[in-house]
Amino acid sequence: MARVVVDVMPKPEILDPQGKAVAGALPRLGFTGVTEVRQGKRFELEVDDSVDDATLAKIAESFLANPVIEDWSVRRVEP
Amino acid sequence: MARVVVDVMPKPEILDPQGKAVAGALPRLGFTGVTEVRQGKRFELEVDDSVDDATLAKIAESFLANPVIEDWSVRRVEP
Amino acid sequence: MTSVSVIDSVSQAATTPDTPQPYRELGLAEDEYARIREILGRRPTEAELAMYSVMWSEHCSYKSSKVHLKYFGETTTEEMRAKMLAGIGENAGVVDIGDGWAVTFKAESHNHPSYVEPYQGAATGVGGIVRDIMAMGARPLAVLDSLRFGPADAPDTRRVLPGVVAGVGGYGNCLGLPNVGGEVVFDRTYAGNPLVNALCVGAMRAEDLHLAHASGVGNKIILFGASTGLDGIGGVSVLASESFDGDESAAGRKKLPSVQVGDPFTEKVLIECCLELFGRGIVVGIQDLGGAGLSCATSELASAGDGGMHIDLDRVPLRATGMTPAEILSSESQERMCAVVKPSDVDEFLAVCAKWDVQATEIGVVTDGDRLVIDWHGETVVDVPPRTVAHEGPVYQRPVQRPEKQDTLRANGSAALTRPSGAAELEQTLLRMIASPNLASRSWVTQQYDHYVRGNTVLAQPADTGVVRIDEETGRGVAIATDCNGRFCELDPYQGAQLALAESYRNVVVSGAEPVAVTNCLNFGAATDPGVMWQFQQAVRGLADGCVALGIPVTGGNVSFYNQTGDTAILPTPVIGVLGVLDDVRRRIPTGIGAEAGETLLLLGE
Amino acid sequence: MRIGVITFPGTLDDVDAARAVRFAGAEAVSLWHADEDLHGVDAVVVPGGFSYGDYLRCGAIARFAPVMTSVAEAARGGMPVLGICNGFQILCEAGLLPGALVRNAKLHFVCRDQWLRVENTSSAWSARYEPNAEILVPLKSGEGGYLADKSTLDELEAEGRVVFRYVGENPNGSARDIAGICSQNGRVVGLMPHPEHAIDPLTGPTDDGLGMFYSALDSLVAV
Ligand SMILES: Nc1ncnc2c1ncn2[C@@H]1O[C@H](COP(=O)(O)OP(=O)(O)O)[C@@H](O)[C@H]1O
Repeated sequence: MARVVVDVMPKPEILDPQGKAVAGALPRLGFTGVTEVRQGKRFELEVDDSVDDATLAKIAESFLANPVIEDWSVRRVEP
Repeated sequence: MARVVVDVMPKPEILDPQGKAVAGALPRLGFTGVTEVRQGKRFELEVDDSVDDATLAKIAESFLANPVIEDWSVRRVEP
Repeated sequence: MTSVSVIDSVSQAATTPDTPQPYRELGLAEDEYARIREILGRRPTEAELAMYSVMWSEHCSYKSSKVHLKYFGETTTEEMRAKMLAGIGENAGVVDIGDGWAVTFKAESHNHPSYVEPYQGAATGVGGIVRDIMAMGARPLAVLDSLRFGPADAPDTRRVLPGVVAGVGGYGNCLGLPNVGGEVVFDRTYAGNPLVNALCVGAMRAEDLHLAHASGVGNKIILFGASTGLDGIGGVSVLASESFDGDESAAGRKKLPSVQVGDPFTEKVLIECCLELFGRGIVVGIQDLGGAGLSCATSELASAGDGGMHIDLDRVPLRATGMTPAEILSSESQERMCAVVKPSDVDEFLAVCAKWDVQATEIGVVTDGDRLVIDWHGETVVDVPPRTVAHEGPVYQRPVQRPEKQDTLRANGSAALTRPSGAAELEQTLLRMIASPNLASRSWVTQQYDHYVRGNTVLAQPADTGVVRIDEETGRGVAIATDCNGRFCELDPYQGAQLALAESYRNVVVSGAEPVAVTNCLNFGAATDPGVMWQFQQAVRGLADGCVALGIPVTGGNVSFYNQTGDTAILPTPVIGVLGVLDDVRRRIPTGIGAEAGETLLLLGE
Repeated sequence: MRIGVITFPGTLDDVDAARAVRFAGAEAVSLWHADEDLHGVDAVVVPGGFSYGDYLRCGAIARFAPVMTSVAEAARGGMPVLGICNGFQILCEAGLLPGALVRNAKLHFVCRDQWLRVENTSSAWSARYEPNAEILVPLKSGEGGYLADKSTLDELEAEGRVVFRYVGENPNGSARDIAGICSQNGRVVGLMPHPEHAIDPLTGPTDDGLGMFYSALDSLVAV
């Protein structure tokens, strides 16, 4: 068994209205000094040892992310 | 300037319909061996050096996450 | 988690009468606890205590309101009852609207959860009322939502309002239920205690009406829908920590959030699955799982039926490890239903569930006798007369006292206010009025709701009334509106409730519909405050007397007490929903003037 | 003429799409997500709703349904396919149309009557309209912002594949006010607004949406 984290973030050139909304709200809540925010998704997967890195990459690329608008990265972490 | 990552995940005892849907879909797509999926959010922040860890924790706790249903963690990363 | 080593079984309870039990923490009064011991002839097990405590809560037992709500029944005449197929006492009221169609509708509050977690609180409020409608055998048709918030510019309103609106919209939109009406009102008394009342209306062929009861010895009890988890357990986690003191994992349970997360997709599939089951005629009885979860579903089904019930609790599919019987019984996990099915129909029932990818599990059977018995891995953890749990809870005659300040409040009328003099001041007043959050356009909210889905919405926002077509052939449809002005109700709760009724009634009438039934969601402060109880009593009487005058019955409703922040109660807010019928929705009357040139404007009334 | 209407778990506007097909005078055939073939239909509508709850991303799970394999094949063979709202998202996820749909710029779900300009009157689903006709149909979506990279957008414009464009205030931040596009051969069309809710003034703002369904019938007769 392994724990895998897949991070999916909007591509830098893609507008990120959610991140922008967060960045815009922070000063109103009294938090200054945050100059940029981007919001994406984080997936935590529990996978059997039979699942290799190539398969994980395929899951991320073909399913968890939409490569038209999102970048992704996969890493195995300590459980 | 520093880059900060805030991960926000649904608490373990809280239902995560999105993660459940992803986990349910994987076998149909021909990917076996993934036993659990949880889906949360990932925020990437650019912050001035004036912003200390306590402030970041407060931003995460009071704004980026709803601690009633979500856990969060903050870390500074190499830019 | 490995904490569950000792199961508090019935036999153990019989031999350990003196084990201290955390009944106070569970919200039971000393004498209520004593009564449970008396009913059972022993101390309750943990599971039984959990059941009684949730079922005897104000929310489930109506213990403070019952004596007043009786007045609805007492004042409803045979004539008013003529079209009522189900009324107060069922999951939702049902009225015959002609042509073989029956319509069911009900409102429910989800106030506190929406304050704690606005999005999920509001979303699960919609989910809960929709299941109530399904439990009558109906297809849900539309929802309305009646909302109250603190001042529009208060910081907490900024937190609560967007979440609530997104939650109502998100859940309802995902179910394919058009949102056809509601209210948004701001007043400082709702800061810290917003009101989120959701109303759902559904339709069915009159012969398909399903009532929640478990009859027929040998019939199976099937739990279907989502798995049962630790969400929404709240107060009951105190049991784990009390009885297994020193146990780390048990102590951790104490902090369980009492918030549930909704899964509208599961509910959508559950709706379609239920409708197919009803269509095949293989459902003897059905009950939704809402507040109080399985405690409520099992005891209400058994109590309303003609036999007893046996449940094997260990068969319930779980989402978390190490759950105790008490936790399983109290879990408020969403998107679950419980059905009574003939043994010969079980296979077909399960096949329909499988088609819709809905999890379904046989968890018990209707027995002869009159006990509700629940086993956990072969040991009996609950053995109770179900009526004592579901229908014979405590009843309180709380003190009722007209507040002293009422006279001063009324004396301070609008007569003393200065009137605008001259055109300029009049213009100023008008501008201020239309800019006020309570009068300004609600499109900011209503644009976030889908009112088109399923193509049967004939009138919706900004019309005074929602009108939905039920039958495409004939054009038969219903009209529905909700209203309440809490400030009127504060000045005079009797007349305030009547004004709310009259407003809602008028709204329905002007759409071209004939009003046929009334529902309500009565939101008030603390039942322990005699002044609040006076408001409540007056509002109930006002509403009931108003209904007699109009000749239409109250078919159901909901009571929500303890809406207050510190000592400040909310304005008394009896939200009234009126249902009307149109033989042909093509004859609806849209709101607004100026559709055609040369229209004549008439003012009716005094 | 038989037009298939697909139902995925969580599809909502399938009854409306079927009603629109009938209003246009064709036979509506229900297709189930698990169907292996298209039951001999002449055209397909992928309707709106929240397939699989729209969890993960709108349309991301639905595009893997068995029926979509047949739809993709038929589309390549020239069958008219219309994706409405969630259906548009599914067609983009499936690669039958370029680009992606993202959260509305203002982050709120938007339900309103929306003016559109018909910019391409040669696609299978828009031939009945006058060039540059303006039509009023409901828009109701939370993730309706159309995005694609600049070269894709330029290509769409150059090839005249922007079929519908928002008129007036852009409701969701769509690139270049794009409301709907078509495939290179003009047979596959996707749009965010809902023509199937504009077929009868009793239940919609207009009957302007019917033109799309008539167009498909015309295109089938013409073949
Ligand atoms: N304010 C009220 N007016 C009329 N009937 C009411 C009112 N409040 C509750 N009821 C009725 O009491 C019955 C018990 O309510 P129930 O459906 O068990 O409530 P809940 O859904 O909150 O558990 C229902 O038939 C309901 O219609």
